[in-house]
Amino acid sequence: MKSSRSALSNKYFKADVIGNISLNEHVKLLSLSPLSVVKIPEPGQFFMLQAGSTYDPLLKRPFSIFGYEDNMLKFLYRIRGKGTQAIAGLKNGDTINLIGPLGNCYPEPQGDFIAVAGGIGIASLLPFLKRFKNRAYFFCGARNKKELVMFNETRVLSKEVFIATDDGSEGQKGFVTEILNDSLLVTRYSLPIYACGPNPMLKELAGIAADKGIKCYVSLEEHMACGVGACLGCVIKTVSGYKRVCKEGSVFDIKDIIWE
Amino acid sequence: MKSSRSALSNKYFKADVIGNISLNEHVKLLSLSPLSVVKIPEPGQFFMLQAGSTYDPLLKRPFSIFGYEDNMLKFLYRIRGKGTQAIAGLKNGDTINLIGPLGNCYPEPQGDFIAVAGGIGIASLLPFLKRFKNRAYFFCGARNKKELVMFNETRVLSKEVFIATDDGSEGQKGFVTEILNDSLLVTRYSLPIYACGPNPMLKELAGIAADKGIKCYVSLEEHMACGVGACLGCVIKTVSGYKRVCKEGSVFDIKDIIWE
Amino acid sequence: MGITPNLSVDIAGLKFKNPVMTASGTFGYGEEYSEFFDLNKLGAIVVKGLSAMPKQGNPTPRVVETPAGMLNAIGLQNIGVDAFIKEKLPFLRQFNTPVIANFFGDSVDEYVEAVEKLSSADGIHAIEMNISCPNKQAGWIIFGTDPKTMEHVVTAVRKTTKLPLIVKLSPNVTDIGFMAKVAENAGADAVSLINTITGMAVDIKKRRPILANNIGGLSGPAIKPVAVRMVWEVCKAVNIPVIGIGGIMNANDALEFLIAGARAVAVGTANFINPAVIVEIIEGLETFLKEEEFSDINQIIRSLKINS
Amino acid sequence: MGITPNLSVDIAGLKFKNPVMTASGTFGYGEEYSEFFDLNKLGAIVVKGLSAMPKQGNPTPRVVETPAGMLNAIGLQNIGVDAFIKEKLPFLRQFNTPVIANFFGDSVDEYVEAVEKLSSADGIHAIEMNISCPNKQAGWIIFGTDPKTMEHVVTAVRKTTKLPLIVKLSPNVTDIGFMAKVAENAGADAVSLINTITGMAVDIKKRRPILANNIGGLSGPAIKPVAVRMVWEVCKAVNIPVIGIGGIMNANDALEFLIAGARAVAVGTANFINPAVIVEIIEGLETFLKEEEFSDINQIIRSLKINS
Ligand SMILES: Cc1cc2nc3c(=O)[nH]c(=O)nc-3n(C[C@H](O)[C@H](O)[C@H](O)COP(=O)(O)OP(=O)(O)OC[C@H]3O[C@@H](n4cnc5c(N)ncnc54)[C@H](O)[C@@H]3O)c2cc1C
Ligand SMILES: Cc1cc2nc3c(=O)[nH]c(=O)nc-3n(C[C@H](O)[C@H](O)[C@H](O)COP(=O)(O)OP(=O)(O)OC[C@H]3O[C@@H](n4cnc5c(N)ncnc54)[C@H](O)[C@@H]3O)c2cc1C
Ligand SMILES: Cc1cc2nc3c(=O)[nH]c(=O)nc-3n(C[C@H](O)[C@H](O)[C@H](O)COP(=O)(O)O)c2cc1C
Ligand SMILES: Cc1cc2nc3c(=O)[nH]c(=O)nc-3n(C[C@H](O)[C@H](O)[C@H](O)COP(=O)(O)O)c2cc1C
Ligand code: FES
Ligand code: FES
Repeated sequence: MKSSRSALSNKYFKADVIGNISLNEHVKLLSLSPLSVVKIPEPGQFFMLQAGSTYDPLLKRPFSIFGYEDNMLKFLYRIRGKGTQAIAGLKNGDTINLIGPLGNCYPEPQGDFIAVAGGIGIASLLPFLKRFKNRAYFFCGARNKKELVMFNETRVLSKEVFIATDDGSEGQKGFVTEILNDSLLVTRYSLPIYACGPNPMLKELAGIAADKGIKCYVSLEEHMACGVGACLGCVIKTVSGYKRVCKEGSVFDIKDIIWE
Repeated sequence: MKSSRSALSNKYFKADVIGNISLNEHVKLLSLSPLSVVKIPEPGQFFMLQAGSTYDPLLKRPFSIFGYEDNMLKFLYRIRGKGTQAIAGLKNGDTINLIGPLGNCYPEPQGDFIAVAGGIGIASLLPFLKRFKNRAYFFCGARNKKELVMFNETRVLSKEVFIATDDGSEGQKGFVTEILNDSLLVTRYSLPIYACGPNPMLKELAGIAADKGIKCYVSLEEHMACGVGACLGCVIKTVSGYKRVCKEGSVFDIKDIIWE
Repeated sequence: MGITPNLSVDIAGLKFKNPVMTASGTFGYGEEYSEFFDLNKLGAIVVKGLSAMPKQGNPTPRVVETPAGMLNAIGLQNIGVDAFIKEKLPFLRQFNTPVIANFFGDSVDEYVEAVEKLSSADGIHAIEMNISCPNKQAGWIIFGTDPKTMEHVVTAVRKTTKLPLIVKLSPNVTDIGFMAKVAENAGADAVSLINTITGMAVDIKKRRPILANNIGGLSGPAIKPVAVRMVWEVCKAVNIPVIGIGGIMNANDALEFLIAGARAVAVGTANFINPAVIVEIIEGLETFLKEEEFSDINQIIRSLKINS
Repeated sequence: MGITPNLSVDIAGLKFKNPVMTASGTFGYGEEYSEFFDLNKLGAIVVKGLSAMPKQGNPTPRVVETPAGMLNAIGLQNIGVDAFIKEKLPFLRQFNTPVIANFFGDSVDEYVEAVEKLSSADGIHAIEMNISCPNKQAGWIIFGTDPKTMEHVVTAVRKTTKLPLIVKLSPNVTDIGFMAKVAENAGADAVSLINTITGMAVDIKKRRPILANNIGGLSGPAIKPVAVRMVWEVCKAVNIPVIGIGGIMNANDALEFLIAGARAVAVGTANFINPAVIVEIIEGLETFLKEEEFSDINQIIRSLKINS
């Protein structure tokens, strides 16, 4: 699916692959150099990336903006199915097209805040930590030490970093929500929470936030077709009806979400 | 479509790409190193090559064996549609699977013979010239000089080489069948003809062979699905009914073919 | 070769500047894609399916990818005709592009109610009737798969409105040519096809259908050969114009439909992959006409020569 | 986890060592693929469709690739039942694998004639009736798309033979569950589905259908979601076993069908891409059962939990 020039815009554009390196067995970092002017993305926004160059896979795949400096876009991604496999196969000099930036962004924090990343959720939160340097208490959950990525970066950007791994190979053993739940930051200082990660983690957070009466913003994932709000494929249930994750989200106030 | 080991055999196997170089704008040479023992192909046989790694393109593509030395398989191919595009994108170290050798082969010539290649038809004939070194009068047709590939190789392997290009940029201007038709090799010596090329060329040859009463063997092309004789997709009309190009062919005695 | 070929076509008394429209449900109410290209370029905008009352739609997952296609079970979520007219239509009126309102109901009455509202609105040029939905008054049988039910609802809608009426056919039938004929006889000014083909995908670990709705509609390149065949059959069966839909990803795909007999085409799933694909398709049609030395798109419409 | 799970299933009184067969027309008469793997491994071999008399088939092109699929219009070329019995069946009898003879006719009489011949042959374990072909005695209507015509021909065949009778359903119908029911009532011991979906591809330069036959049958991964949905519908409609077919490329695809209710599956187009794919699928089923801790494939057949 090549695109003629007249179809391109500052939200649908081509970019050259200038890096696609493995950080561990499952996670890679893709660096793109857009061939035209791009709208500057905000932390929490995402792009739809072309996956492969045929009709299988067909749809673009959504990825949070991980870095956007010097007119270069970076995406941190985990290889899952055939779409991410196709993206993992990109080599320097290849060109893909992408749509974005899309969706809303994390609201600006007043003062210090808590950031919670589960697994690849770090991709969405790192640019937020960067924007608000040294104001985050960063809680990070991963399966094990090997799966922890961007360890040093987050340390430099945060006031403090708390780590939980399923097997205890780094930080505390257990879920990141467990260490968060006991933290004075929550119980005493009621700092607002910004989170991105798997749904079970976010559900836990919803409980904690409700319990402790603190603000919590989460970036959600849903299967997407268009990414721009047209297909109504990516909705989630909220107190005011179905909302599109790609348009009204992906960042939501956790108290509005109705979990299944 | 990865294949488990138990599914592999000496006719369905994997091979590593060890070269995929451009000879001109449209033609590339693919070199494969099979990961297991392969049946030795005869000149005129072909393989079905995996094109891409998803369901689009879906079917394997047929290519004549171009070279088979030192346990290395070579294919000379012209980039046409999405299948050959996918193959053109293969890089060293990639692995594909393939089926073959398939089909029959050129019958052994008695003494000297004429070989006629149109365009990429050279891919099928070159190993035949190699097998019967210095016995071929080689007639070669191409659109223009740039499209002529394997020029030096054929010169070394043949008794004599005759070239025709559509625009006269090399050899004689016109169709290869025109220079053949006037050649003493045909009119006086009635040497048998072995040919591979586009259908219009082969039809012309059919006329020449019938006219002059000389033997002529041609390798035909048809759209293929299975390549092994199972689907009946690739038939051509012969005096004894439909025959499968992939099984009874691809090499046929030209007098048996009924042209549409 | 220098002359710009004519791309405009006439359907049901309306003139379209080119034969490429959006397929309902894949282009929202137009706003989302106006960031990507000038909507004036479109042959027509067909909006997301509307019902008399707003509709919530299905739980998620609503979409799942399949080989060269996707299944969707949005459940016809929409803001309702009233909100559409009030909140969305003013935006669409800005453009010099006909607006086609796609609509549906789960009873004949609801169809009629929706059409009444649509007919009195300003800025709707035609209506497209989605009949691939179940009739709650008749055992939830799909309107578009039963000739009698379909005839009944199309007749009722026809009586209610003077707007050009396009009936959008379901492909989930034995004889789509016959269904098209029924629609024609019941007063349709044109038919469009195909809607999605019903499909299912199973999560083998959970041993559940992936879609919350269990089944969904298949769209995308996977269905193109079926769609082209059906368009061809319908063109042989009826005298009203046909709008071809199904898996159109580029100008060549659109040409298959036009050559097979479609007077226009609508592009659905492709918008998701390339938000400006319709602009490319329009350009591609023009290029094709120039290269093949036609001066008018109508010269190639229904120009298919059948192999004998 | 160490125990090898049971893969065998019973259909129409026959025991199959595993639920994976070849789909008719994609595996010739077995010979071609015997070079690639041991045919004893197969659940069953379903051979290319046979008719009472040999049939020449269509001119070429007979096949064309489409997105994630292919169209074929072979035209049912075959050597005829007599030659099959004489020349091909002896080869197949060597294997400890049931042989299922797929057959068709273009009139009721021809079906009956083919079945008579097949029934007296040694080494045919079941017959599969292809009804996706036109009835020359009834205006070339496709047998399998008209309930009455289908009932008539299935009844006639049923009367003629004691062999287990599988009726292979056409997907080109409005209500495949109903058609399956008709087949069941007419005496089918099992149904298999889907046959190919009718499609067309157009050469836009020549403005002709690419296939010499104009239309062809769509197969391959593109149709899988439609096939799974139809298998699910048929399983709800009938009490006889169902064989699932359509776009199965690997064990996971086969599992979708089995979970949706199929007692067995047949693999078609995938053979072309990987000549030993069936061996991989059988291995894959075994691996899945082990991983999910089932001891018997029958535990997962029809285990689909519907989302409510
Ligand atoms: C707003 C948003 C931002 C995201 N940011 C990132 C990121 O920065 N890094 C990262 O690794 N992943 C991110 N994801 C998840 C990522 O999109 C999926 O992992 C990816 O689409 C999987 O594609 P696949 O073909 O490899 O997997 P498959 O499972 O084969 O995909 C099949 C289909 O399901 C969809 N799908 C599967 N998993 C998800 C999922 N979790 N969310 C949405 N759709 C899914 C795919 O898009 C595809 O249509 C994000 C998702 C969303 C919605
Ligand atoms: C026995 C045999 C040997 C061949 N040897 C060579 C060779 O050595 N070098 C070479 O460059 N080409 C060879 N060809 C032709 C080659 O197979 C096609 O060019 C190739 O399949 C085109 O695939 P595509 O996807 O790029 O083109 P597309 O046109 O996109 O293909 C669409 C479909 O048509 C089929 N198709 C298209 N053209 C042909 C054709 N000419 N013959 C058969 N099927 C076709 C494809 O396989 C595919 O299924 C051979 C063909 C045959 C039958
Ligand atoms: C997400 C989605 C939503 C759709 N919603 C509607 C709808 O509301 N009304 C309708 O008539 N068709 C609807 N359709 C069907 C499309 O208009 C079109 O007929 C179908 O998708 C086939 O075309 P395509 O392959 O180009 O997508 C929808 C399709 C998709 C993919
Ligand atoms: C080349 C080809 C030939 C076929 N011939 C027959 C046939 O003779 N009889 C029959 O009942 N089905 C025939 N079929 C249909 C297949 O058996 C199967 O139902 C269909 O292809 C769907 O399965 P698949 O997607 O796995 O190929 C044929 C299919 C193909 C692709
Ligand atoms: S992905 Fe289409 S509306 Fe969100
Ligand atoms: S390609 Fe299948 S029989 Fe030749």
